[in-house]
Amino acid sequence: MRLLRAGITLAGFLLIWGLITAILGLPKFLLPSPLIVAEALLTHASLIADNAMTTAIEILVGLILGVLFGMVSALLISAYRPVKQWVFPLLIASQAIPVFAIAPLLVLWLGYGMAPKIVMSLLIIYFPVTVGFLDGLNRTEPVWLNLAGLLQQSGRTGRFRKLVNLYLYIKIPFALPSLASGIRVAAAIAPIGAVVGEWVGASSGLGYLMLHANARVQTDLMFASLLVLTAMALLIYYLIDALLLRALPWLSTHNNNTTQ
Amino acid sequence: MRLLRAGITLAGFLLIWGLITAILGLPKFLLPSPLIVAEALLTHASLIADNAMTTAIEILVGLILGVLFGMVSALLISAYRPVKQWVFPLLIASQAIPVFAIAPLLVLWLGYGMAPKIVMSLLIIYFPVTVGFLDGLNRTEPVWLNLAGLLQQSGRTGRFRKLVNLYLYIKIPFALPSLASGIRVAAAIAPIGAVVGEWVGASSGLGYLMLHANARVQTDLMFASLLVLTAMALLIYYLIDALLLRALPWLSTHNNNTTQ
Amino acid sequence: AEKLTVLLDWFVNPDHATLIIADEKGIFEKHGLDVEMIAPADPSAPPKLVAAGKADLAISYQPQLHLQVEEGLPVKRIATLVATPLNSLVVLRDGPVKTLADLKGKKIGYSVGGFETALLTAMLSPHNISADDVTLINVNFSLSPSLLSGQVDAVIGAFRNFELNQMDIEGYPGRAFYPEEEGVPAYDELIVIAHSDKLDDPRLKPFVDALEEAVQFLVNHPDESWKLFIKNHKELDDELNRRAWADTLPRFALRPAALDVGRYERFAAFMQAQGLIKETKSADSYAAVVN
Amino acid sequence: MEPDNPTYSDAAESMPDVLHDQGEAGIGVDLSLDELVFDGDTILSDLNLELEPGKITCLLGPSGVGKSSILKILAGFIPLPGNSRVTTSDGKSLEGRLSYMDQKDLLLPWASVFDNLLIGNRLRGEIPDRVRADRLIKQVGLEKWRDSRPDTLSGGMRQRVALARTLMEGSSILLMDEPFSALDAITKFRLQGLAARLLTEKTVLLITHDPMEALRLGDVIYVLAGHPARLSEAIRPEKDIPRDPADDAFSQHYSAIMTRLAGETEDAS
Amino acid sequence: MEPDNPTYSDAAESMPDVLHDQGEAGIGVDLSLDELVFDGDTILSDLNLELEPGKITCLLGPSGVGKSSILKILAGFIPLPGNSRVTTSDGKSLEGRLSYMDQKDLLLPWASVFDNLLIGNRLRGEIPDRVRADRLIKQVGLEKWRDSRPDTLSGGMRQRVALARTLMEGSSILLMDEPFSALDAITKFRLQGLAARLLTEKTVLLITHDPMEALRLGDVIYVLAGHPARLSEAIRPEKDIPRDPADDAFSQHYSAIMTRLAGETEDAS
Ligand SMILES: Nc1ncnc2c1ncn2[C@@H]1O[C@H](COP(=O)(O)OP(=O)(O)OP(=O)(O)O)[C@@H](O)[C@H]1O
Ligand SMILES: Nc1ncnc2c1ncn2[C@@H]1O[C@H](COP(=O)(O)OP(=O)(O)OP(=O)(O)O)[C@@H](O)[C@H]1O
Ligand SMILES: [Mg+2]
Ligand SMILES: [Mg+2]
Repeated sequence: MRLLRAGITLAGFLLIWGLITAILGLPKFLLPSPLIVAEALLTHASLIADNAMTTAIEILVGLILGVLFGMVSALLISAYRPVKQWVFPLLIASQAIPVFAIAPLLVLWLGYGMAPKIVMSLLIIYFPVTVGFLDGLNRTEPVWLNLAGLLQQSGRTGRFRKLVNLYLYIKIPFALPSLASGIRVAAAIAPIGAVVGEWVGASSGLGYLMLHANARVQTDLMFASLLVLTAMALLIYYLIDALLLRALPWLSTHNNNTTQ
Repeated sequence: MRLLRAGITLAGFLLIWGLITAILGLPKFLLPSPLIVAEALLTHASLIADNAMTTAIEILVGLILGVLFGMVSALLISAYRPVKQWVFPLLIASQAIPVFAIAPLLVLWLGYGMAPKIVMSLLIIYFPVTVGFLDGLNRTEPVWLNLAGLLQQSGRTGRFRKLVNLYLYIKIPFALPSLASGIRVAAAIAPIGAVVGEWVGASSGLGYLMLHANARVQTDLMFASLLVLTAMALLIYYLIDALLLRALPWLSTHNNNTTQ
Repeated sequence: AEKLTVLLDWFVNPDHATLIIADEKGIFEKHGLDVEMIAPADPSAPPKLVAAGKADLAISYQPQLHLQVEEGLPVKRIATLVATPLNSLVVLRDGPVKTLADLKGKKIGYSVGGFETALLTAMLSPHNISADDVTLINVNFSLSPSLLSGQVDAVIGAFRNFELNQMDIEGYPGRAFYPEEEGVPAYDELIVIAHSDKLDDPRLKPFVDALEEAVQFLVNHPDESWKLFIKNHKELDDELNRRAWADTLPRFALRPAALDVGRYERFAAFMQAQGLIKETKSADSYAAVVN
Repeated sequence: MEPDNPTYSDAAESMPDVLHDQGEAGIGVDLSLDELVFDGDTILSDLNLELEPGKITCLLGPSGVGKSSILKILAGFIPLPGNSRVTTSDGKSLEGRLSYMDQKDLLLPWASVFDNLLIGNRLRGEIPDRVRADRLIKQVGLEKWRDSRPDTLSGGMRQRVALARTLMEGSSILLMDEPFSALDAITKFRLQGLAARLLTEKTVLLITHDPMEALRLGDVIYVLAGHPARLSEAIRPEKDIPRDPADDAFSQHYSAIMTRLAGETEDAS
Repeated sequence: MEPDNPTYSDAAESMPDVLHDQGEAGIGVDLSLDELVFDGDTILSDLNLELEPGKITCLLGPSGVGKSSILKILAGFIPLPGNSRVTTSDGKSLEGRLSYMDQKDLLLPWASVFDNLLIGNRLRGEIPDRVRADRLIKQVGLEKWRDSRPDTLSGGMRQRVALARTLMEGSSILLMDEPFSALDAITKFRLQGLAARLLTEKTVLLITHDPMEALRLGDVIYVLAGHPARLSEAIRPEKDIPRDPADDAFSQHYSAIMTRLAGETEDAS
């Protein structure tokens, strides 16, 4: 059912796109018609597939690391006020840095391999996760903190262990919906994260292929790559969405119509 | 107090930056020392100020429109299932499109004025707002929906008016914290949104200035612009954060230590 | 073989024919070199990385070189790949602009800040048009689209071997005004630069020798060279690149190592006159001959 | 909110106790439930509950037996199970004639007491009946907290707000789930009196755990017990409500209720 | 969670009713409160409350008078106002010796009944006492719902989980805010009995609105009333708990409580 709907959306989208190119008579290098793009997709199938592979790996690594780093950052920031006060502004500042401004630095320090790409896509992916999770962690209702604090008073373990348990059993579960929200945003922007990462310098990947095609005005190849990238974006988003819904069953109550 | 801390963070950051350039002996064209950048900041003060003005306006317009559009999108998507099913995938797909791929199209349709920049930054800014708000709207607890539905049964107004009231008095207030979370992410990425918008084509703005300086190997000017951009990013983030905290007073209960 | 890293200025295209042929034909290998070519997404990054010692060589442009040296980058040209300007000011052939004088009050797009705007000013000043008489727009990624869509009336920075062909193929033929015919001194478009403190690197001489051998093969066997060129770059095998290839052939430097001292000093003086650099230097501050 | 109105309290005092409600006379409601199953467990089966028009029906029963579920079925929150029916004495649908008070207070956390009372008006797009709201706030003893947010109220005060909100609606049929459970004996007594006055002519289903409350307010009293739960026979105390449950006349009713509760509790939990 | 253990229920049955709790004998607690002000309104002033060691102290009072606030002050949720002190009979701090049951049930929405009982163990990093948890779940009559999430339980069932969680801790001092308010008479009676058994030797402060409950369980009974609220003199019914409140001997206590509640309610609301 969902797949069918996705197919219809896709078809409608292609139709509108085809109509635009046909009616407006746009030249191929501005907006190639779907047919031309399909042709390019077939002609360059293996090229695109190879590059898509690279990007897929970057997206996955970027997402996994981004979510992990984001969660760790949010936990550290929420648990240690000083971290929030001193380090958080740097994180926000990092969001305003255009890739070309620090690309030479990244290459200098990390070389031309995967590393600088991952760092760049990390910077982009992990921020929504951090902010989402952090917001959730900070919103734990005080009654729960009071109660948990009281329950912990009689414990014999150390302060740190108690803090860990407080997060594990109270704060993190309450923050999961917000985290899920952040991960959703991250999943949607992960592909562009990987592409931006490839701008640091790459020799493969869809972003590389697109830049390349763009530089050499192979608009058909560019749009073919873009199409594949977009398909990957959708796939990843809905995959992660489905995973999140499974992971947080007590939130999906609103799907059936029975009550609390 | 907050300002003092911001000042100290800034000072520490500058110190580390200075140390990096000094100890690693990084050449000026890779990472100019804070002193050199400060000098460039002074020399080019009026140039930077002029361009910062443009970017500031773009950020503001982008943010306002992005938040508005994001909210409207989320409302439409949540209120009308078909919109969610057919249009939402397009929104996600839009997140995967690199700017250079559609820059020519944007230019073709919108020219080189403010419009394409605003559209680009919109695309970037509005997504976290949409997803955040949408998640919040979808998470309204069923008891509340049940209760509201019952309260509305005896009303004599039309279906549409009732739907509006349901959102106005129940769903939206409950979703505000999630919206706030989304707006926070949007505020942090708004500056890069504006800069990316300027890449489509511009004759002023900090992004333009940075590209320009980068091409002319004026690394000092580039970093000076970057510094100003970052400062703007921080300013905007904390301003919006403060605004949000004021706007949602019943959420800040966790700041004082009294209970529920 | 000795490893040597070369950062290209941009993705592989016919302008890089000399390098690609040298590689594909095994000429580098013959000279004991194992050359790795890396394409960046930002043409201004490679010189910085060479200056920082992160790569051995980079492909850049002569006008950029003057700016780099002015800003203190320790780099020097050691070879030339394309010995004439490729840059040009392009308008639509059937458009209202017939001469440069018609550009008064028009919008002009460019993609790289700094040099291109200066180039334009120099080309326009004989026609009594100053920078204030035209609107300059940085169109970044989309030179020809901006022209074709009518958002600008002319673009500077279009490559005569490339954008002109592209517009022609699409059915919107363009007209080019060549800087070197409009009062701008001729310059080397594509050059190889190295770190100025490492000019005695023993790998440089074999590299330049290999380029010379490659360019000779290139002009002697253009069709065979084309086949070699696309052998590992299938995505370049299209009408546009074929035409660009043909148009680029006569522009390759046949003596890559040779240095025209006058050309560098002349151009430095031009740059200074345009206010792009503060002081001119002797040619050997910009370029060297390796041996 | 409202401009300071010096005459407001006088105005409220001089008004009749029962403000203009829906003009309908009592409506009888009949629920005939085939079975209610949660997660494979049959909670209720083969149950027939009749709410007499204009009467207060009290429902008692052990914890977890299914009282609230019945209320939610009537309110439409749990979809009517197959083969089950809700019929009314006038043949019209229940829609728009019901008020419901949940076991939890369900106050809007961002809204003041006053605004919580007006939420029904607002949701329906009507002009808020501020006078009625102020009067009800006064009647439940919360005029000092009129502009306070729920998180600054005590549990009992929140329950009183929820009660006031339910009475605010003026519906002909009221479903109330333990409306006085968080109140002290005296406040409870006063509010039971208030409810009895405001609910004359209304058809009410009231869940309670307090047999005294049932005896004081209930025209008809049912005990729900067993697994799956069944309704006891109706207990119909004499006299008009509100009664004095301490009255010796009711002690046999009291022990009847207790016996029925006790007899079945052992099975239920 | 736990592996299926066929011998579990037998094991639980054969165990003594009171499992190993903190070994301390009852600890006396003395709260001397200067004044408690919320938003400029003085709720409590000049109040001295003594919890006798090993006894159950019941606190009654009109809705919104400040009972829960006293509990929260003792639990440390409301910071001790200036010039106020909490002292214990053994001079040591209260820290780590308190259990608290809120007026709301405060169950973790994602955790099963069983996991909600173990949350204390888990938070303290101890090995979860599954046997004790299972035993308490059985004692409050919820073994069938051991693995259910709170949102599938009825209000009274949730309250019983919260009660079980509080008893789970085995602390020497217990603060309980209306622990039986959502239960029917019979279940309430059984659980009061359970509490009385499990709470022997413990120092307990129990808030209730039910004078019968206070008479059944309270060694000492206080009524809090007035504005700002003051404590009545202590009422100390004879006999050991749990008592039978229907006993005629207590009727004068009952009316004493009601008089104090009634006398002051008029002022309070
Ligand atoms: N966080 C708070 N902020 C402001 N006022 C509060 C707060 N908490 C309680 N109050 C006020 O303190 C008073 C006492 O509240 P408390 O919860 O102690 O009452 P209570 O005796 O437990 O009542 P109930 O029997 O209804 O639970 C009330 O008037 C309430 O409005
Ligand atoms: N959403 C649900 N999902 C699964 N089971 C539910 C759900 N709601 C209620 N139940 C079950 O239905 C039974 C009856 O619940 P209900 O809330 O009707 O009890 P009640 O009679 O109101 O009890 P109380 O007096 O404790 O409020 C309980 O066993 C409960 O576990
Ligand atoms: Mg119930
Ligand atoms: Mg209370």
